[in-house]
Amino acid sequence: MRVTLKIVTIQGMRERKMHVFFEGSDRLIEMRDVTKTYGNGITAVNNINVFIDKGEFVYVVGPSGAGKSTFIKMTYLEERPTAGKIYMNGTDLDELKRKHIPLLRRNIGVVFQDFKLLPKLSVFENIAFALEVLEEPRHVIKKRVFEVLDLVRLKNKARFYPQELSGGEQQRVSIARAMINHPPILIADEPTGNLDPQTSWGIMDVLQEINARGTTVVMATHNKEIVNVSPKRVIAFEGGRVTRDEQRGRYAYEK
Amino acid sequence: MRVTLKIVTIQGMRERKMHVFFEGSDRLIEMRDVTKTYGNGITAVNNINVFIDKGEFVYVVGPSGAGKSTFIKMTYLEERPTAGKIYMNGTDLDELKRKHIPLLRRNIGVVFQDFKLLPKLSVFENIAFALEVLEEPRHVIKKRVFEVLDLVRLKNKARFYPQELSGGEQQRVSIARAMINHPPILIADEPTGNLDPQTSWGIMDVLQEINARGTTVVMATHNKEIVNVSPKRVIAFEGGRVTRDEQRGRYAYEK
Amino acid sequence: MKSRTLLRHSKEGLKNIGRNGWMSFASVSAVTIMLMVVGIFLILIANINHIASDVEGDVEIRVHIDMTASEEDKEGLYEQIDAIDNVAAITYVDRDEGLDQFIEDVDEGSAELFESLRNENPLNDVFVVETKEPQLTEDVAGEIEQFANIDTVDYGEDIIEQLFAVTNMIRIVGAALVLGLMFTAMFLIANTIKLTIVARKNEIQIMKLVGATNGFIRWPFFVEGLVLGLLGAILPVAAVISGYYYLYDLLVTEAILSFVDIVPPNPLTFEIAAILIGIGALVGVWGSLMSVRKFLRV
Amino acid sequence: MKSRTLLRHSKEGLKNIGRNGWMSFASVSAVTIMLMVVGIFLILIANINHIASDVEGDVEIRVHIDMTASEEDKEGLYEQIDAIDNVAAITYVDRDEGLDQFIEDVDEGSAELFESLRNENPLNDVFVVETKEPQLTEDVAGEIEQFANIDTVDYGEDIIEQLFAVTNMIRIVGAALVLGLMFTAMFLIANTIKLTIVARKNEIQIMKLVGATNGFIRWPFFVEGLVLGLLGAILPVAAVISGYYYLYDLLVTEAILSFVDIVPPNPLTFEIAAILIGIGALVGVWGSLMSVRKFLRV
Ligand SMILES: Nc1ncnc2c1ncn2[C@@H]1O[C@H](COP(=O)(O)OP(=O)(O)OP(=O)(O)O)[C@@H](O)[C@H]1O
Ligand SMILES: Nc1ncnc2c1ncn2[C@@H]1O[C@H](COP(=O)(O)OP(=O)(O)OP(=O)(O)O)[C@@H](O)[C@H]1O
Ligand SMILES: [Mg+2]
Ligand SMILES: [Mg+2]
Repeated sequence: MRVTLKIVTIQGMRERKMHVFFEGSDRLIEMRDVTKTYGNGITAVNNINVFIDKGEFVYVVGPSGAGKSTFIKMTYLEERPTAGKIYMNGTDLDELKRKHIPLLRRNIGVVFQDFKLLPKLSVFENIAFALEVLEEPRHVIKKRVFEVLDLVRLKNKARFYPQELSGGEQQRVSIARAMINHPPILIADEPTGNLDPQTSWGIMDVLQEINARGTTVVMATHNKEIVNVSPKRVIAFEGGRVTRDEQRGRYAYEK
Repeated sequence: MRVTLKIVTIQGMRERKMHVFFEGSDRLIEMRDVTKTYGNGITAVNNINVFIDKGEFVYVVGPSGAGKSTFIKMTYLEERPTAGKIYMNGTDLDELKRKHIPLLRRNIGVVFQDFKLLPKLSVFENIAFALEVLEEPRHVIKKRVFEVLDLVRLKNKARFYPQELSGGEQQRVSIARAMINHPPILIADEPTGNLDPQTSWGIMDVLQEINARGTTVVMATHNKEIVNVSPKRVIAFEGGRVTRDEQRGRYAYEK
Repeated sequence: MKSRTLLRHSKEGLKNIGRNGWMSFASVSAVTIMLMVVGIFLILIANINHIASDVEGDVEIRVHIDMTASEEDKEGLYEQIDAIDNVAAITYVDRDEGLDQFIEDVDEGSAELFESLRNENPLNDVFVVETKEPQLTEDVAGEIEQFANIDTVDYGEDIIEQLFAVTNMIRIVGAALVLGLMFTAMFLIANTIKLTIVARKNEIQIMKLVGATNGFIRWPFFVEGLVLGLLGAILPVAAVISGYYYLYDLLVTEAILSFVDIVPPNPLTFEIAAILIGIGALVGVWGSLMSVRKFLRV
Repeated sequence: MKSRTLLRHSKEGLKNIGRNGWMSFASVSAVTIMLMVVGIFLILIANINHIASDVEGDVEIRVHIDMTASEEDKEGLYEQIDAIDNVAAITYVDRDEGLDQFIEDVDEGSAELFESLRNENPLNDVFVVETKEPQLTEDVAGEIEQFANIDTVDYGEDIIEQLFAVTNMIRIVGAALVLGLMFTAMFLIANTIKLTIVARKNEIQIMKLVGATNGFIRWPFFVEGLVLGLLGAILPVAAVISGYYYLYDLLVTEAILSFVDIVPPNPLTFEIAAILIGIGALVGVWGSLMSVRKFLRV
C-alpha cells in the first residue's frame, strides 16, 4: 500500500521528516466527488472535483457561505467529507492513521480565517510553536521566527500577546506561523480580510515569492483587486459547487 | 450639570428611554486632544481631535495598527483615553457614572472587528439580546430580529449557532445585532472584511439607507473600492494620528 | 424590573444550566458530594454528642449516710439536699439494697463469695443524687458535704474531671470538624462554580458591550446558582433521610448494638436536610454572584 | 523524544501554571483543602483504631483456681495453659493480692469497710491469661475450662461480644469514612482540574491543527498536573506533621488527658505525608491527562 510505504520512509528519516509526505507525487490535492454535509443538515460542499498540482497558485473565490472554508478545512482534516475521496499527495485521507494526521498537518501551512492564535502565548511563542512540534533546536527556532516576523513586519511585536494586537496584526501573525516551517503547501483562508491594501500587497508579494520557490499556494479571498491585478488560477464556489475553474481567471463577481 | 439633567430625563421616560442620550445636541462625537496609551506602552491613538455630527457617514481608514479600532473602542467605553476629553452627544464620558454606561452603549450600535458573538446563543438569540436588554416585549423582539436578519440575508440561519456559520455569515450577524435597536449612531469596525464584494455592497446599501434615515454611521474600513466608489467623509489614521480628514475623500493608500 | 424581564432572567438562568452542559454537571456533582459529606458528619456528630451526654448523665453523687443516723436525721438530710437549687432527683438506697446491687455488678466469679457479707454488711445507706446538669456535680457535692450525718460524699472526683474533659474534647473536635467541613464545602463549591463562570468571562464582557446592565447579567446567574445549589442538595438530602431511617431501624428494631442509644431520625434528619438545602442554595447563589462580579467592570 | 523536547515540555508545563493564573490557584487550593481533610481524618482514624485496640487489649481471662488445689496442681495447670497456642502471657495473682487489687478498685467510700474481709478472704487464687489476639479470648477460655482444678473461668462473656461489635463498628465506619473521603477528594480534585482544562479546549484544538501530536500536547499537561498536585500537598503535609507533633507534645508532655493513649507521631505523620503526596501527585496527573484526552480527537 502506498500509505504504509510512505510512513515507513518518514520514520526512517532524521531531519525534516515531516516533508516526506509531499515528495514524489505532483498532484498535491485531489478531491473526487467530495460532498460535505454538516451535522445541522447544511451541505457546504456539494460533489466537487478539484485537482491542484505542485507549484500552483490558486485563488478560491465565491460569495459568503459558498463553501470555501469548508473546502479548505477538508485538506488538513479539520473536517472530513461525508462522501467522496480526498488524496493529499496521493495519500488517501480515509486510510491515513490518526497518529499520522499531525505529520500531514506539518506539511500544510494554514492561515485560518479566524486566525486561531493561542491567547496565552506571545506572538513569538505562537509562531515558534509550529517549529517546536518538529523538535527543532532552540537557536534555529529563534532565528526562523524573527525571519518570518520580519516578512510580515511585526518584529517589534514579538513579545506581545494576541489580545494586544490589532485585527490586521493578528492576521499577520497567523500568516507568519503558517509559513515558518517552509511547508510544501500553504493554504490561506482570507489572509487579507483585515489588512489595508498596501499591507495586503506586501503579503501577496511574500506569497508569490514562496510560490516561486516551489510552495503550492491555495488562497481563499474576497479581494477582487488582488485577483484581478495579479491573475492566477481561480476556482469559484457557489452554493457548495465549483462553478468555475480557470487559469488566469478574474474575480468576476461584479456588482 | 448637563449630565445629571440628561439622566433625569432618561429615567422619566417609559418607552425607548435609551435614546434620550442622543437627543438635543448635533455633535455626537467630540474628541479633544485624545491620547490612548495601552498598558504595554503602545500609544495607539496620539493626541487626536475628531468631531462627528449627527447624520454624517464617516469612513475611518489607515494601515494595519494605525489606531482605528482603538479610536472606535473609546466611543463606547471599551477603552478609556489616557489623556484628553471625549464627549458623546455633549456628555463628558469622564463624568458618566458607571451605571449609565449601559445606557450609552444602547445608543451606539457596534459591529466589532472580531464579531463578539455569544457562542452559546443561536443567531436569533444573539441578535435578540440587544433588544432584551431594553426589556422589549417578546413579539416585538421576534418581529425586529427577523426584519434585520432579512436585511443581512440570514433569515434561514436564525437557529444556527455562531460556530456553524461561515466567517462572512458571522460578520453579518454582528451587523444585524448592531442595527436591531435603531441606534442613533452605528459604528462598524471593518464590517466587510470577511465579505465578498457583492455582499459588501449589499451591506453598504443598508448602511447608507439607515444613514439617510438619520443614523450617524462611522465605519472603519480597508475596502478601497467602497471608499472610492461611494465617496464620503474620510478620516485617515496613521501611527495613531489623524493625518487627513476630508469630505468626499478617497481611500488614497495606493500600492 | 418588568415581570416579563424577571421571567426572562429565570428562563435564561435555567437554559444556561443546559448550555453549559457538563460544567453544570461538574458544579452539581461538587455540591452533591460536599453536602453528602457534610450530611454524614452532621449525623455522626449529633450521635456522638448524644452518646457523650448519655455518659455524662450517668454521673451521680453518692451520699453515704452515717451508720449512726436516725430516720429523722435522714429525712432532715433529704430535705436539706432537696433544697439545693440544682438537684434534680434523689434516690434512697438502703444498705441491703446497696449490697444487692454491688453483688450484681461484681464479676460472677467472685459474686457468690460476697454473699458471705450479707451477715455483716459493711455498706452505708446511701442517697444517690442527680444534678440538673452533669457539670454541676462538683458544686452540689461540695454543698452536700457541709451537711450533718454524712459519712462520705463520693462522686468519682478523679474520674469526673477526665470524663468531662473527654466529652468536651469530643464536642469541640466534632464541632470544629463540622464547621471546618462546612467551610471547606462552601469554599470548594464556590470554587467550582467560579471556574465554570470564569470560562464565560468573554461572554459576560460581550453582554456588557452590547448594553446590558450589571443587574441584567446578574439575574440569570443568580437563578443558575440557586438551581445548581438546589439540584446538588437533592441527592444528599434523600440519602441522609432514607439512609438514616434505614440505619436506625436496623440498629433499634433489630436490636443490634442495643446498648448504644442513637438519636431518633425524626426531627434530626429533617433539620439536617434543611441545613443542607440552605447551604446548597446559599453557596450556589453566593459563588455564582461573587464570580460574576469581577467580570462586570467593563 | 529528544531530551530537549522533554525539557521543553517540563518548562511549558510549569509556565502553563503561571499562564492560567488563578485557575491553577483554584486547582491547588482544591487539592490543598481536600488533602488537609483527608490528612486530619487519617490521623483521627489512626487514633481511634489505636484506642479501640487498647480497649480490646484489656480483655483478659481470669481463671479462678479451686481453693483446694495444691501448689503442684497449680503448676500443672499453669503448664497446661501455657501449652495452648494462642496464649500470650499468664500472670498468677494469689488471693491476698487479688483482694488488695479489689479494694483499690472499689469506690473509696466502701473501701475501708471491705478491709474487714481481710480476715476471711472470699477470693480464689487466679491465673490472669492474655491471648495473642483479643478476638481469640473466647476460644482460649473454652479450652481452659476443660482443665482440672478450676473453679470458674471468667472473661466477661456478655460484655466481650458487644465490645468487639463496637470496636469493629468503629473500625468499619472509620475505614469507610476515610475511603469515601479519599475518593471524594480525588473526584473533586479531578473535577476542578478538569474544569480548568476544559476552559483550554480551544487552545488544545489549535495546537492539534498546527501539527502537534497528542503526546506533544499531553506532556506539558502531565507536568502541570503533577506540579499542581504536589503544590497542593505542601500545606497539608506541613500542617499534619507539625500540627500533630504539637498536639502530641501538648497531650503527652503536658499530661493533659494522660489516660488517653494517642499514637506517637513518628512513623504515623510521615506515613500520612507520603499518602497525601501520593494522592496529590496521582490525582493531579490523572485528572489532567483524563481531561485532555477528550479534546485530542481533532
Ligand atoms: N461547523 C459547521 N457546522 C454547520 N454548518 C457549517 C459549519 N461550518 C460552516 N457551515 C455552513 O456551511 C456553509 C459554508 O460555510 P463556509 O465556511 O465553507 O463558507 P465560506 O465560503 O468560507 O464563506 P465566507 O466567505 O463567509 O467565509 C455555510 O452556510 C455555513 O453556515
Ligand atoms: N488591548 C491592547 N493592548 C495593548 N496594545 C494594543 C491593544 N489593542 C491594540 N493595541 C496596539 O495598538 C495599536 C493600534 O491598534 P488598533 O487595533 O487600534 O489598530 P487598527 O487601526 O484597528 O488596525 P487594524 O486595521 O489592523 O485592525 C496596535 O499597534 C496594537 O498593537
Ligand atoms: Mg470562509
Ligand atoms: Mg482594527
